Amino acid sequence: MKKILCLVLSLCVVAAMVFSLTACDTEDDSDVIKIGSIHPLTGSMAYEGQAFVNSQKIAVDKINAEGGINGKMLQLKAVDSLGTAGGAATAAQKLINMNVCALTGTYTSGSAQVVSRTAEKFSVPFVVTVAASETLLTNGYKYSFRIQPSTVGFSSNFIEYIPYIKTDDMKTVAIIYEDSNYGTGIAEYIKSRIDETGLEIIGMLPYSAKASTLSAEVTKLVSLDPDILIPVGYYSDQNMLAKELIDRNITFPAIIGVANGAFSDAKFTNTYGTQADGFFDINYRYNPNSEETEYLLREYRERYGEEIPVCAIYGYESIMVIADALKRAGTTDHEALRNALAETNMTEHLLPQGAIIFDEAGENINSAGVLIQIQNGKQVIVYPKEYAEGEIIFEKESDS
Amino acid sequence: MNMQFFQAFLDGTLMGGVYALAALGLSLIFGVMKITNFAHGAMMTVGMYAVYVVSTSLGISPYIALVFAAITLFALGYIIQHFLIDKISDAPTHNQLLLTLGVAYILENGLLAVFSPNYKTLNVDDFDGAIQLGAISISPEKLVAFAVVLIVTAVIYIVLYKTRIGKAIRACSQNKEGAKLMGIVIKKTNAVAFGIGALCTGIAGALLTPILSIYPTLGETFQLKCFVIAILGGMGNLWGALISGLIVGIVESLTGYIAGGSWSDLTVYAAFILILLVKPSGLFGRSNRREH
Amino acid sequence: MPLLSVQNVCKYFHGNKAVDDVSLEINKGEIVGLIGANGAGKTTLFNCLTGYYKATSGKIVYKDKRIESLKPHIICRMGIGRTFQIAKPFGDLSVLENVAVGAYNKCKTKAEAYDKARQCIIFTGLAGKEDTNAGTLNTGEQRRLELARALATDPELLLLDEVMAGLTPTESQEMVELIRNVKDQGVTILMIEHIMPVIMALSDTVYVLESGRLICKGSPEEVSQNTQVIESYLGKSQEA
Amino acid sequence: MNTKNFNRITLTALLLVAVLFPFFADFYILCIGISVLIAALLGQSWNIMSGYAGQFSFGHAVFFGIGAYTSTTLYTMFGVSPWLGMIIGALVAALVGAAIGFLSFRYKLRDDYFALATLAFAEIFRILVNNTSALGGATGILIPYLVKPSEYQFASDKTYYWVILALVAFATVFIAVMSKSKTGLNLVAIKSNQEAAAALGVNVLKYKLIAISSSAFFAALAGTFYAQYYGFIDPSIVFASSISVEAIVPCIIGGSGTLYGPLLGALLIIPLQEICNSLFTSISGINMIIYGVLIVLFIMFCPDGIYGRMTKYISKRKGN
Repeated sequence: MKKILCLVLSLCVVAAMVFSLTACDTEDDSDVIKIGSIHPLTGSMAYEGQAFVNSQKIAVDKINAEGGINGKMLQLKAVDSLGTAGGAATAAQKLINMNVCALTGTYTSGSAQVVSRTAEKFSVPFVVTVAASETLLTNGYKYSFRIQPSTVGFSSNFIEYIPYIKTDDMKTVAIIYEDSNYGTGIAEYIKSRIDETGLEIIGMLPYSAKASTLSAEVTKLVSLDPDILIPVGYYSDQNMLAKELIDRNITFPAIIGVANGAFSDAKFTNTYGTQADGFFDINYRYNPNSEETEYLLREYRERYGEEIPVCAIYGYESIMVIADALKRAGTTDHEALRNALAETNMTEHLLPQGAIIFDEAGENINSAGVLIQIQNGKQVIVYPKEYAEGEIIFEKESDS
Repeated sequence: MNMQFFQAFLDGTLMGGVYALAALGLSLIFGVMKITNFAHGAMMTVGMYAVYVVSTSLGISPYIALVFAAITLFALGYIIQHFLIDKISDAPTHNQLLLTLGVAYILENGLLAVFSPNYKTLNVDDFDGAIQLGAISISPEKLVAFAVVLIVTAVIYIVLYKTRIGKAIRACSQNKEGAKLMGIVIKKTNAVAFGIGALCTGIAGALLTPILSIYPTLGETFQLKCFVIAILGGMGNLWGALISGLIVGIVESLTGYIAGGSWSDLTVYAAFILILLVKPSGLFGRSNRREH
Repeated sequence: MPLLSVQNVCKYFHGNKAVDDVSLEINKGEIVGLIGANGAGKTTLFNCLTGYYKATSGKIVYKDKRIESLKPHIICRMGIGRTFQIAKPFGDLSVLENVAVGAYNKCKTKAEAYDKARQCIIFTGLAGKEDTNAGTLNTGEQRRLELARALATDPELLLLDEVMAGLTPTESQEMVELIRNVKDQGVTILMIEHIMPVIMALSDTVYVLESGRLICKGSPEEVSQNTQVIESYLGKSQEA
Repeated sequence: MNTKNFNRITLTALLLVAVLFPFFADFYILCIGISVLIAALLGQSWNIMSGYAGQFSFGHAVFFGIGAYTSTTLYTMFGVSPWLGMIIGALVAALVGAAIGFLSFRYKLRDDYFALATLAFAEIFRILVNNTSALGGATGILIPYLVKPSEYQFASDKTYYWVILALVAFATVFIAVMSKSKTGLNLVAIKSNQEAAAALGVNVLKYKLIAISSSAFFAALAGTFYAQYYGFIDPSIVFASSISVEAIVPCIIGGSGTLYGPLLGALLIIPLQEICNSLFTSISGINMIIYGVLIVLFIMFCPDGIYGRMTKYISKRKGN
C-alpha cells in the first residue's frame, strides 16, 4: 500500500508541473502574426542555428518597420530543436500550438524530415531555411517548401560550372567530404555524373566532421595528387583542412569546394587573407547587386558584431517568402497561406537567381549555387555572369 | 615505406602526444577516485576557451596563456571534486557517471551562453607555415605541443613520485583504507588529484587551440578517445597513457591515410573493445583484475 | 570412499604460492576443521574447491567426479554449498527472497521454493524476519542468513568460512548448536575457523595450513598437541 | 479497506487516467506525453539490465537503433509491415544484446568498463550503418507517408499515444512479473553480489544474458515506434549517445531497480526539460545549463531517485 501511495503522491507532483506547462505560452494576441522558427540553438550546430534566428529577426523587424502585413505585426517565435529529431518534432507541435502561421527551419536534415512530416500532419506550411538532403521533399508533402538548393542542386551546379574552370590538362579528381548526410550526398552525386565532365575520380575520402585532425587525409591527397580537389564539409573541419593545405604549402591545380562551410565564410578569409586565394566554392550566396543584401549585411554586422554566415541569408529570405505569401493570401489561415506559397513568384529577393517559384514538390525551381573564387582575400562571385563580381583568375602565381 | 606513409605516421605521433596528455588526466582521476569522468571533454573545452580569452585579451602568445588555462582547470577540477563528487563517493557507479554528465552539460552550455556558439580561431603569430624537411613537413604548433606534452608528463611524474602530495595521491590510488590509516587526508588528496587531472586535460585543450577552430561542444569529440587511451594504457598508469596515446594517434592517422577518416574511429573503438575483453588491465598494466 | 578428495592442489598468484600441494579427504557425515594463520591460504583453498579460482595444478574429486574446472554454480548444484568470510546478503531483497534464491536451485515451483526457504529460515532461527530487508540485519543475523541460504540449496557438503567471525559469545554458542543440528541432518561440513574452542568442540578431523602448505592433520586433540602447530600457529596467535 | 484492494483500485484508476489522457490534452501536451512514454519505455528497458541486474549500459542506443533500422529497412525494402518488423527488430536486438553480453560478461567486464564497452559498441554500429549504403548510409531512410494503421501509421497522434502506452504497459507488466519470479530474484542477487549468487547455484552468465536480451528487446520496440512516429531515421539520430542518455536519466531520476521509477522519472524529466526550453529562451544554452543543474541536484540529494526517496521517507515515518 505504501508503495502505491508513493506512486500517487509523486504523480500528483508531476501532474502539477505538467499543468503549469500548459499555463505558459497562452498569451492572447490576435493582432500579431506569429512565425515559428526551429533551429539548433544549443549543441554542435548552435552557431549556424543562432545565425538563422538572428537573420530572421532582422527580416521581421524590417517588415514591421514598413508597416507589417496588412496592418498586423510579425512576431518570430524561435524554439531550440536541441539538434535532435525528437526535439524538432516537439518544437514544431509547440509552435503550432502557439498558432504560428508557418514554420521555418531546421538546418539539420534529420530535423527537417521530421518537421516536414509534422507540418503535413497538422497542415501547417513549412519553409525550409537550410536542409540539403535530396530526399526531403520526395514524400509528396503538400505543405513543405524549400528555397535553397539540395545536395543534388549543388552537385548539378558543379557539373554545370566545371567547364569554366577546367583546363585541358586537368584529368583527375579527388573528393574529400564529411561523412554525414550532406557531404556524402554531394560526393555520391558528383561521382554518379562525373563522366559528363570528362574527368576521372581517383579518390573518395570520407571523414568524420568531428575529426580532431585531417593531417592523414591531406597526406593521402598529396600522394593521390589529383588535378582537382573537391572538399565538402562544415566550417570547423574544412577550416582545419585549409589550414593544413596552406601551412604545408600544398597546392593542386584547382580546389573547388561544393557547399563548403568554410570557403564562403567571411571568418575564413579574415583568418587566411590572401593565403587562400584561388580557392573556388560552389555555394549559396547573396546577390551582390541587391540593395537588400547590403541592408542585411550591414544590419547583421551592427546588431551582432560579426559577419553573417552565408547560410543565414536563407533565414532572412524564408521570412520574406512567407511575408510575401501572407500579403497575397490576406489571411493567416494555413490552407490559404499554403496555396499562396505554392503560387509564389517572387522577383525581388537577395538570392543570385531568377524568381523564386516553387514546383509541385515544393522545390524552388530557379535555386542555384554560384561559383565563388577567393581573390585578394575576398570571396568573389565569378559565375553566372549576371551576378559576377569579377573574372576567374587562373593559375594563381605562387611566389612562396 | 614511402614518404607519405612516414608523414602520416609522424602526424599521428604528434597528435597522439596531445591525446595522451588529455587521457593522462582522465587516467589519473580514475586511478585515484575510481570515477569515469564524463565531463572530461567539456573540461578540455574550458581549457581551450581559457587560452583563447587570455591570449586575445592580453595579446600574448597562447603558449604563455597556457599557464592560465592550467591554473583555471586545476581550480575547476578541485572544486568539482570537493563540492560535488566527494559528496557522493559511496553512491553506485551510475550515479557518479550521471553526475559528471550533468557537470558536462553545465560546462558546455555555460561556454555557449558566455562566448556564443561562434567558431573562434586563434592565429598564432609565432609560426609561419610548416617546417619542411625534404618531402616531410612538420606543423610547428604540433611539434611544440608534443614537446610541451613531454615536459608536462615529466613534471607530473616528478610531482607524483617525489613530492609529499604526490605520494599521498599514489597511496590513495593503491589503497584508500591504508592511506587513511597513514594519516593522509583523503578528501584533500582526492581534490588535488582531480585538479591535476583536470589540469592535464586543460593543457591538452590549450595546445590544440592554435590548431583547431574552437566551439563549445568541441571537447565531446575527444571524450571517447580519452577513455580508449586511458584504458589501453591501464587506468592510473602514467606511462601507459602516454604510450597508448601515441598508439591511438598513429593508428588513427594511418587508418585515415589508408582507408579514409570515416574508418579511423571505427578502428580505434574496435581495438578498444578487443583490449577490454582480452586484457582489461591495459596493454601495460599488470593483471590486477579483482578476483573476488 | 571419501565424499571429497583434494589431491596435490596448488594455486599460484603471480608466482606466489597461495596454496601449495595440499591434499585432504573428507568423509561423509564428518565435520572437518581447517585452521591456519591469516594468509595461510584457507580461503584460497575454499575458492578453488568451489570453482571461484581454477587450481594451478592438482585434482579435486567430489563423489567420483573431477570438479576443479567447473563453474561455481555447477558445483553448487552438485551439492557443495558455501558461506563467505564476509557475509554477502543481497541488500535489495528481503530475508525470505534471499533464501529463496538458494532454494530455487532444487525446487521447481515458486511455492515449493518459498516453502523450502521458510523452513530454512525457521531452522536457522531467523523466524519473524522473513520480510525484513536483508541489508538491515545485524552481524549475527547476517551469519544465520548466509547459512540459511546455503542450506536452502540442499547441500551434501557445506563449506563454512569463519561463520563465527564478529559474533558475541552467546551468538557463537548458538551457532555451534546450529552447526551441530546441520550435521545431524546428514550434511558433511568443512569449516574454516579461528576460534580454537569452536574447532575443538565441533570437528572430527582438523587440518592445519601454514603458508599454503598442510603441516598437520589429526583429531583436535592430536593437533592441539602437535609442536609444529603450536609453534607456527597457536603460539603466534596467543602472542597476538 | 485491505491493502491489496486499495492497490488494485488505485492502479486501475491511474491506468484509466493514462488511457483517457489524450481526450483532455491538446496536441502539444499529447506530443509531450508521447515523448514521456518513449523515454519511459527506454527507461524501463534500461531498468531491467542496469536497475535490476546491475549491468550498467551506456550504449542503449545500439538496441534502439537496431530496432528502428530492422523494422524500417524491412518495410521500405521488402514491404514487411512494421508491426511484424517491430517484433523482428526486437528479436534481432535481443540477439545482438546477447552477443555483446556474451563477449563482455565472458571476459568479466564490470561497472565502468562494461559501460564504456557498450558506449563503444554503439559508436561502432553508428559508424558501420553510416557507411553502409544498402541501409541508406548517412542519408538515412525516409518512411513513406501513408496513413495506414496496418502499416503502423495513424491519422491521429492519439493512436500513437495508445500504442506507446501499450508498449510501456507491456514492459512494466513484464518487469512486475519478472521481478517476483526466480529470474527477478536472481538478477537482483547478481547485482548485489555475483559471487554469492553463484555460490547459491545461480548461473550468473545466463541470467546476465537474459537481462541484456530482454532489455535490448524493449529498447528496440522503442526504436521502431520512434521511426514510425517521426517517419525518418538516420544513424546520427537513432544511434546517438543522446538516446543512451535518455534511457539512463529517467531511470536514475525516478529510481533505478524499482518498478515505477522509470515511469516517474520520465514523467518528471521530459516536462522539466520542456519547461526549461520554454522559459529560458533569452540566452541559448541556459535551458541546458538548468537541465544539467537539475541532474546534479537530483544525484546529490535524491540518489535513490524520487520513488526510492519517497518509499524511504514513508517507511521512516511509519517506523517512528
